[in-house]
Amino acid sequence: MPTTQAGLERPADPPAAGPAARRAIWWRLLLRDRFACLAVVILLVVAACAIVGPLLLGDLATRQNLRAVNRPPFSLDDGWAFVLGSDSLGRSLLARLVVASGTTLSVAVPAVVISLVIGSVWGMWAGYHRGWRESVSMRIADVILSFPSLLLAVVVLYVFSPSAVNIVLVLAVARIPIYLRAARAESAELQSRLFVDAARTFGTGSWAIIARHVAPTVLPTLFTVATLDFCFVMLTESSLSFLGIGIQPPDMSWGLMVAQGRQALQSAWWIAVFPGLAIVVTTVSATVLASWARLAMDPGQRWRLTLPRSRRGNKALAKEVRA
Amino acid sequence: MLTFLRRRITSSAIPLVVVILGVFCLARLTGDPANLYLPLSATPEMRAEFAARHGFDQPLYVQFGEYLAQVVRLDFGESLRTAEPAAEAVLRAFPATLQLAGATMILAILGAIAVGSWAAYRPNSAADRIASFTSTTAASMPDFWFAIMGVLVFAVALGWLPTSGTVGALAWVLPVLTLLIRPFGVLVQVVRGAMVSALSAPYIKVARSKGAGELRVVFGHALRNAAPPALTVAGDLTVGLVNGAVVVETIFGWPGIGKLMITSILQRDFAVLQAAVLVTAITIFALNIVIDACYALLDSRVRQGVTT
Amino acid sequence: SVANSGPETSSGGAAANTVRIVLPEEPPTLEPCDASLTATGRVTRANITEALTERDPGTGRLQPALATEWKQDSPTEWTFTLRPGVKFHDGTAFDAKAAAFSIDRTVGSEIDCNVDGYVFGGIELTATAVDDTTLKVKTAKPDPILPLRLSFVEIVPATTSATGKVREPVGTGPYKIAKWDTGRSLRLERHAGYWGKAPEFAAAEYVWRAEGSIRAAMVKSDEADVAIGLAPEDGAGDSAVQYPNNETSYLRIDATKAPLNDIRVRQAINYAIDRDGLVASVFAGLGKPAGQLVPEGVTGHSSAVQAWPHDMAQAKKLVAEAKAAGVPTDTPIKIIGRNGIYPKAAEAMEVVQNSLIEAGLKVEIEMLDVNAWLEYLLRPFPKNLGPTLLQAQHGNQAGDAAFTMGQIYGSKGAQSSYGTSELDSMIAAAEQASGEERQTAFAKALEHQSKDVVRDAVLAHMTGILALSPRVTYKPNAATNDEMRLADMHPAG
Amino acid sequence: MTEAQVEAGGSAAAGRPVLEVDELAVDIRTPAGTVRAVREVSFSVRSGETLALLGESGCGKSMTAQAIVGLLDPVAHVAGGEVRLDGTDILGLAPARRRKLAGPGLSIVFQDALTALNPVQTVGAQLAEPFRIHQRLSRRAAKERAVELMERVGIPEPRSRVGAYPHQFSGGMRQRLLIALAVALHPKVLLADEPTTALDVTVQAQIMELLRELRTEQQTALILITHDLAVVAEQADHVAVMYAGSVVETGRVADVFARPRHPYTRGLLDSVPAEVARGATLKSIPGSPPELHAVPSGCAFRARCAMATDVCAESRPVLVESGPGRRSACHHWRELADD
Amino acid sequence: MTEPAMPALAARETAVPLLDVTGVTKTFHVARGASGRNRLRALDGVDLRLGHGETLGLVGESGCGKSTLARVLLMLEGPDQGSVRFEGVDPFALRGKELLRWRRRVQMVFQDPFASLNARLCAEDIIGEPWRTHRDLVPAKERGRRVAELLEMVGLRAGDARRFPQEFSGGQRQRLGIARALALEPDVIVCDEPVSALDLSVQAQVLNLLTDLQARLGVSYVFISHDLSVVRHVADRVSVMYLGKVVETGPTQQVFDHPRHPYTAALMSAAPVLDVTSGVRRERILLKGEVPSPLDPPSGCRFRTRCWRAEDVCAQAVPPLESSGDEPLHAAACHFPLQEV
Ligand SMILES: Nc1ncnc2c1ncn2[C@@H]1O[C@H](COP(=O)(O)OP(=O)(O)OP(=O)(O)O)[C@@H](O)[C@H]1O
Ligand SMILES: Nc1ncnc2c1ncn2[C@@H]1O[C@H](COP(=O)(O)OP(=O)(O)OP(=O)(O)O)[C@@H](O)[C@H]1O
Ligand SMILES: [Mg+2]
Ligand SMILES: [Mg+2]
Ligand code: NI
Repeated sequence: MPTTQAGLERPADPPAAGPAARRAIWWRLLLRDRFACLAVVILLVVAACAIVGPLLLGDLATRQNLRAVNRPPFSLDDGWAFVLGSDSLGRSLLARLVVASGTTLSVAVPAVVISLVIGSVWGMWAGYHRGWRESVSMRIADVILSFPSLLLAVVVLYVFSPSAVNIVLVLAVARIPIYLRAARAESAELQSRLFVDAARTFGTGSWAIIARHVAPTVLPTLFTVATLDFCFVMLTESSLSFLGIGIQPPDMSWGLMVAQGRQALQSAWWIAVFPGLAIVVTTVSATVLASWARLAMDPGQRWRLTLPRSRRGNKALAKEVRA
Repeated sequence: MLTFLRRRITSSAIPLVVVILGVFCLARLTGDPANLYLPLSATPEMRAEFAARHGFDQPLYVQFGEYLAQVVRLDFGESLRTAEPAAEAVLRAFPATLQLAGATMILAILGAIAVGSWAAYRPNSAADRIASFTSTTAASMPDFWFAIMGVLVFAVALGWLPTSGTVGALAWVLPVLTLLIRPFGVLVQVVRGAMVSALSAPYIKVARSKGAGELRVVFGHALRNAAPPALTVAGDLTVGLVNGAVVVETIFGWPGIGKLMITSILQRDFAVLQAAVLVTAITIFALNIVIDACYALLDSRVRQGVTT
Repeated sequence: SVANSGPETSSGGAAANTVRIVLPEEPPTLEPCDASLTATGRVTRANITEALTERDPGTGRLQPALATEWKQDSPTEWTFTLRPGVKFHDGTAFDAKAAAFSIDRTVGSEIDCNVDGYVFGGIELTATAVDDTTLKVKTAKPDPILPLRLSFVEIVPATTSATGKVREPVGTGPYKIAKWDTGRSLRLERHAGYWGKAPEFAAAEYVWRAEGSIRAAMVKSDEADVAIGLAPEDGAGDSAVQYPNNETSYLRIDATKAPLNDIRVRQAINYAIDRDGLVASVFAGLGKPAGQLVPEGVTGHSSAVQAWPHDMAQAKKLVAEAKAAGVPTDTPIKIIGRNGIYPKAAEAMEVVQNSLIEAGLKVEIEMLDVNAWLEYLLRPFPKNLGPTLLQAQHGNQAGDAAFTMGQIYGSKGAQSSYGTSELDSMIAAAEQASGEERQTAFAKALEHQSKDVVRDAVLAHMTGILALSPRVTYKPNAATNDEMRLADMHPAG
Repeated sequence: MTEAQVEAGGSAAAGRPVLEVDELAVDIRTPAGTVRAVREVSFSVRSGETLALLGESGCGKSMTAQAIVGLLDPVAHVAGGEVRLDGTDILGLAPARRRKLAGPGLSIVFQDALTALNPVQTVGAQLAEPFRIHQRLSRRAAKERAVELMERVGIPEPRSRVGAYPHQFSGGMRQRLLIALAVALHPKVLLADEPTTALDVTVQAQIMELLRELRTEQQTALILITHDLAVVAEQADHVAVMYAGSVVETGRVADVFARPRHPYTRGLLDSVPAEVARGATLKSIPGSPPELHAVPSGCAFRARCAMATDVCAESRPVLVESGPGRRSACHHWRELADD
Repeated sequence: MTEPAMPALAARETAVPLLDVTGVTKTFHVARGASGRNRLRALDGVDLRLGHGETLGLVGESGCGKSTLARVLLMLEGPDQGSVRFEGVDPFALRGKELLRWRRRVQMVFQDPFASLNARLCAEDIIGEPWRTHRDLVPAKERGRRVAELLEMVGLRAGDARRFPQEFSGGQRQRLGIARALALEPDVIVCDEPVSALDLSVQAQVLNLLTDLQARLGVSYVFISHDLSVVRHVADRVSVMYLGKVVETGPTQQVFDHPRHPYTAALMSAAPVLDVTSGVRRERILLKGEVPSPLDPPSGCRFRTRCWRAEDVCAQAVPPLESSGDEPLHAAACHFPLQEV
């Protein structure tokens, strides 16, 4: 009997089916990957900031002190709130970062999710059916792509009232073609696969086939693109503020903080660098998680996540087995 | 192939008109340009006269009809802002952008292929981690950080590169690098993902069984199979560069179409905006046709889908 | 260094007598009759083209330029004696016909000259050439400052198109256009046949970069000699030169809507704003807290009007009083801001917002782009608008309060949302006056405004920064933003 | 070529098997831990000879073959043993030297023919590749050779189809292409994993003829994995029967088929359908093979074996000499022999 | 042995056939090759009939269009010409519920066990997938048990349910495909090489399973295989295809023992025989010439280029599928059919 591997339990025999057991496997896979764990922790912290931050620090984040502006970071002289320094109006950068996470995520997450969902579903549908549905969809994507999204933003500003919903919509619409096109391409290839044919012979409907066979293969790529889109959306949102339809002060978002601090990059680097770092860290965490998910979701690659850190450990194990 | 091209080109005509129509109408929803072009103290009569001179007083469909008629005669109108023909402004700005976007994409694609394949060769290994981490970090960095820091370090402190401008090969370095980071990061991720799948396909084993070296396996066999998703995403990124390299064009004083487009939106310079969008739209359509042709070249299965 | 290779940034030995200037934006056009546009005037005025008169930015006095002298024949009639022997760049002679043509082209034509609206604003006048060197100008109504107005009319040869704008004008100035590589650079070269003293630099090369820190960096890395329009944070360091730039920032109070229709609330707003704090923090210590839109050196400035003191207690009291009197002080007031109107525009509005909230008002901010903002700045104003404070800035290039008062304070002024008939009549009287009388009349109107009308909250007189390389000496002045005379630039040493 | 020559060729090489597999073990990493899919498999094959690898589906034949050529999936790895080609242990070779052998030394026809060709390359390019890699032929010359190969495996109109893509070929034709690929460089040892399962009998005969030629002309040693006992009977000299990752019986084909000395082999032979009338129930071995991560102690086959006794549960039978040139791993082989 | 089976067969033939294929033609467009043609006629006027509870064996040269025919039967490919009738109804005309019911009744085992299983689904999901469409067939609670049952039926273990296709050997995958086809308890199963990768013992098990199902539930099979001994064992009738055409059809015994088309004869003779003791090989009819390209099939009789009996007429006229007088069910498409000896 081969020894079971350290840290991995033997599955119950017969294997426990059901969603609970599957979830447990995912947890185990996640715990095995230190980087993915770290990414999850970071994302949870960011989410926590977004939810409770404004309640705890909302006041501190807007309290100005015009006589103590641009205090450098990493000093506790002005109290813990100013460890990350103060901005050009003497506000606590730390508090602003925390409070801004709420607004930032409430724009970026829906924008990315909406474009991802619409784009990928549409793209998979178009690619699966091919024919005119595909052509028309692709031409629509071309049209949206050729459209300057800034123009859309300005129109929204003039025709509708500027609001968070509108920012999200502008950003989402502009990004839809990206997912649409990527999903279409892969889906068109997948629909000719034999296992899709097999599903057709059961009478499985096209949507069910898309959900069961096309999406699991197409989505990992799209997730990768989507996670990197996060930072793009966060930064673009700030350029919409410039037109008056983005986040308006005294509300704050990371993108806006970066944009405002941009000027002071030479004199007070921390004003732009910390929110920028927040964006980078969040995006990178999301990407790390996405690439973990990509391996975890692929049964052919999943085993890689169960590899012990060193290859030598692997050999030792093999000897043990033989003994 | 020729029929494919012909069909694609004709089928792009309607969307193209839709784009122009959309831009035309939306632009006119963005407020009256008279405020910008008439002095602050302009009287209502002056405004009315301004509107009449530029045809803004007519119903939208009449304006559009006239515009289309002009476009057919290759007359794209005159810039409100600079009083030069819109076509001239656009055709001047466009090559700059194309050069920049082209150089960037070539480097991004080559780099991403190298780095992404390297990362995919052993998924989850240290090499993979390093490649993915650095590329995504770079890609999620605000681009102007990169740009301004680059200028401060390489131009001001070290004096190796010019701060900005378009003269000389060295002037390309910073703008291209700044533009590069995002497409590069995204592409690395996409190439990596696609390569992971491609490298686990059965035909890879067959290639190895012929004694093919690893380079041949990765680049000769896996890459072409991994290409389609990367190609799609690369296409979209190129589109992004064609009409969205604003930050770089602004910072480095690169007189490109992105900046022109933004200026003309903010300045309600309709004629230029329309001409610019038309040119970029044509480019984007053409780009997508090229990409589809590439799919077909890469994969005969697609090619057959095309001919049946 | 390598950075200095190539023709665009050519410097070093070969082009030692070229001055390289980096601007924030490319002039959209060099059309002389649009010279009141900052971006255009900066390059053209007094460099490529000249006017009949010119205003000394230091003293505010009017100097002869292409006209050597002028006199007022009657309240509506002026005679200008023109400088003889002046030639345009294309070799044609400058004469009264050209001058009359230029005035007519600017004021009377259909080409939407910016100068027409900006300087003349509906004033009707006719210019006739009496002989080669004598020009007569007639105005429909008396205009005591006509020669000042004419300092904005750049003189072009009569061969210039009268029906369309020209991008590359011909003028009489010390420099002529050598090459405009649109989008990239503009090169001016010394005009050999210039009538006056030849400027020291043989050529000027303009490039443009929107990013302030890049402009500053270009001077540091010796790619440019002069960089203008910098902000304190741009890091110009030792090369930075400060100068009062003639602009005054203010908030326009829309006094027609409650609660802003109550003077106590308007006063409270003025008391609540910490101008010193604002200047110290947001403007990085540059600029001067101000109480009026007309700065020193401009006809009509009143030394009696001082910046409002920061008195939060008083502000709170006034708001409370107004509230007690039934003024709906909790109606949200909207600050309409314009991004980039001056450095840190949004932050400045945040400071204001913060103070007003503290004083007991409800305030929101909306930061807009130029065109959207213009909808609020100019008549007719958008409908269904609540009470607003509009972030604005005013620069009096011409040096006469007439260019400020009517537009901004008159109850029918293009940028005015509120006025009183009393103020209107004071302004009208002042506009007709001349000399010392004119000064006092405008000053009185200003005092009245700031005491009894209070329809704005003036923030500060602003300070500009430019970066100068050690190769060049140049003393910027209040007019530098609008006209940068190459003749005033000298090679160092 | 006469029988004598074949014999001569065979005996010339007889002293030295060209490929020796010694105690080869393969482990697979599964979510439930590492399991051993191939345990201590040993066999050898001489030049010009054919060894048939038989066994229950899932018993590890493909794993063994892939381990020999060093092309296991990354989930699996060789956990022990040696594979000697001409006396040198190739498992320990540096990758570059190993690659040199892939093709002219060892080559393999994989089991999943339908996906084993690169879908985006023309079959011509894929067939030409061995020549380009090992013989550094020009593109044109390599293509010529590719056409020859296609002709050899009976692809109609090879010259016009050399530019076609794999999906334009039927399953059987793809299988032939793979075989063509494997024999391209006249390997010393050819491992063919179910090379003819997708082929109709006429083509199968053609392919077998081709392999036979290769064996006689080039003295290629062939390891043939197949389920078709008829093919084995016709083609193979020796046979190795595997069960649950181990070799349970080896010997000359005629001997083994005529007098199996392992109950599994016997069960297999009993399942041949040909003799039974249509619709009648076919004989098969009851039960199913053990799970890999729960191979019972003692004899792995005992649960399905009618002859099993206590000793089978206690000790694991090893391959023992059970006749001239044959070995079996059964405690009860003698009883079978007596039947 | 033939006699007792005959009446039953005849009776089945006269009833409305379960599946009736007439004149099906399928053309693929392919990249233009050297021959300059880009139309590949994979099926050319194929006729087939399948009765209730009957097994039809389909044999033929590799590439002759068997899989394509199977795909047409399953409506994965629309025929260019000809018709498919299932109990007299054209399945291509069905929509909605009707279509779904038809789908449930007709299933397929795919030739390629590697590509026809989605690598991202585990065995349980693969086998259970049909029930997600046909929800009422097996209640959700029962599914786990039923999957285990099916796995064991095809000789796999219940414990394999959570494994993924790439963790199975070729033969094991093939069995997954069979289990999946059985999941819907269909009336017709088109088996494309269902046992090619199985060892004899498992093959016996699977064949027993199939015949058992047929006996109990009256399932009909279209059984495509290269293994003639298997076909002989399971099929009631056999159709022999060559280059997109059916060249011979008839009761299994008849066709195997008394082939009338030269191609059938060659095919039969090429089959290896397992004669353990003697090791003697049977006399083979070796076909001369090359397999013609389906892009450019020979005129007239398609087999003529390789046929030792071919004469001029074969190049001109396409021989119809005709039965000879004494054996009405046994038909061959040949100008010079082999006579019984
Ligand atoms: N990735 C894997 N994870 C777990 N088990 C695996 C994996 N790959 C293969 N196996 C198991 O290893 C065993 C050996 O597989 P192999 O492919 O060698 O069988 P085989 O003898 O070739 O069978 P067949 O004749 O059916 O092709 C099988 O039982 C299979 O289930
Ligand atoms: N999608 C397709 N495009 C082009 N040609 C095709 C396509 N599918 C099949 N063919 C061609 O049609 C012919 C018949 O193929 P099919 O797969 O039906 O053969 P088969 O009888 O199943 O062969 P095998 O026994 O080898 O599987 C072949 O020549 C094949 O090349
Ligand atoms: Mg196998
Ligand atoms: Mg087939
Ligand atoms: Ni101004």
